[in-house]
Amino acid sequence: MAMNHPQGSLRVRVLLFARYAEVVGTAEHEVTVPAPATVADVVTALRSDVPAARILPERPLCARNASQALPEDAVEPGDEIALLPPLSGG
Amino acid sequence: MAMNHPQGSLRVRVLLFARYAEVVGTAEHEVTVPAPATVADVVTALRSDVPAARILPERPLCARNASQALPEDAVEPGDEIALLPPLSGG
Amino acid sequence: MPFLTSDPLDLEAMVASVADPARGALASFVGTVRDHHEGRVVTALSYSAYGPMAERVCHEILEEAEAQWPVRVALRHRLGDVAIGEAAVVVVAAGAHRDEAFAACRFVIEATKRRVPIWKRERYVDGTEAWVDPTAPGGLVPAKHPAASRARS
Amino acid sequence: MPFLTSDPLDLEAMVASVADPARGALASFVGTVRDHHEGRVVTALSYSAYGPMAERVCHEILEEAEAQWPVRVALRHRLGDVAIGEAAVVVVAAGAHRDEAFAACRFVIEATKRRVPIWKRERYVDGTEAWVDPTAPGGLVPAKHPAASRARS
Repeated sequence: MAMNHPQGSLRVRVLLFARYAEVVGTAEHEVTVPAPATVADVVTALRSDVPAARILPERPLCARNASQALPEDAVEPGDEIALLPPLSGG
Repeated sequence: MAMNHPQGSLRVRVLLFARYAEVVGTAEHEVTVPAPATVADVVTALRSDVPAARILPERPLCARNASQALPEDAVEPGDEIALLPPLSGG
Repeated sequence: MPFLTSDPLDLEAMVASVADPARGALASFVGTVRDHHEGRVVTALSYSAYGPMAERVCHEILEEAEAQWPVRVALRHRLGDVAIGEAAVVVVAAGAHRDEAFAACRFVIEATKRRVPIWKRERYVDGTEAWVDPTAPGGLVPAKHPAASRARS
Repeated sequence: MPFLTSDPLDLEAMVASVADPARGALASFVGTVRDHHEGRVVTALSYSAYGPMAERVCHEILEEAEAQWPVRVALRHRLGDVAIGEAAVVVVAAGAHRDEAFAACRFVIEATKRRVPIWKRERYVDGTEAWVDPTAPGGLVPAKHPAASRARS
């Protein structure tokens, strides 16, 4: 999967929801980060790739492949990292 | 109201419900008790008037005119005294 | 509208009767007729009541709930024969917040069971019947057979 | 059946889905859309979600409830536009006894609000909109106007 990427880096899909999608102006963005990488590295990469993303919190609530994740959790190539605004269902 | 009764006595209607009506064989009975009388006196009068009523507890849950009553509560002529088996609604 | 009724209970209609755009939290309780009790197979069930007192006590319970919490509450209880699986009692409490809706709903069902003069008579698969009596050993007191009971009165 | 749906929620159908002659106690919670929030008049409301995660978390919450209490629980939450007064979320817990039905129902609604990735956007009578955000001062963060938002994407 990582063959079409530079050696030692990995590509992940970032999903944005609700207010985060609104302020960044997109619901989805792909980022490339040096391997090994954590969820926090993906957030940092998004913030440097997309100027509008700098308005997001530095440590938003995140999910990795649809499960809640901590900033220090490792990411794998092809992962889906979601940035979740404070929940308000119900 | 007490004019058709002996001086110094009063007549009240006793209501029986559920198992009490079943074991006594009637849902309603009139008793005459010497005045002044209490709810407990009415129960005692019922038990002596109606042999089948002796199977009832000596101090059943009672209501006077559709409000819960204590054994020592006074009764007035024309009152409706209800004997209530342990409640099992819901 | 009386609290006691021989008609099937309508949860949606009761929800609608207390719902309101200012009260976004509705807590409900539905008590249905179970097919087992104390290890016996129940085939039929009927409720009787001291009607005027039961109506008054239900009204008091709702007044107490609505005085204690900022809620509106609906309460209805079946009378007469109720089929297995049907609702025997329904409580719906509507408030602006979950805490008060749940607290009021729970209060009303507990108070209804404890204070409203209603009696339950069960019939079992073997044809016998019993009065439900929480104070009796096993929670039941055998009833006379309905035919025998009718013959006496 | 998905937990998230764009269709109106059907309380009676959810009650029927967990009711059972052995489970006589059904506790329900219905959360409806209120017409006021933080002192503002709400005219419309819409929910969005991270669908796959929301479905998974709802499933986990029900498994936790059914492991903790002897109950069966139904849960559904609306997505998209929901009119004032309509149900946004419904929980029904069925057990043999009131305690477990109420406890499970309460657990599931609290866990749903805390853990399921769903977001609420409100529109007010003055035409402005806001994201509901329990962590923000006043519980709201102003949203861009929907037209402006559409123009950007």
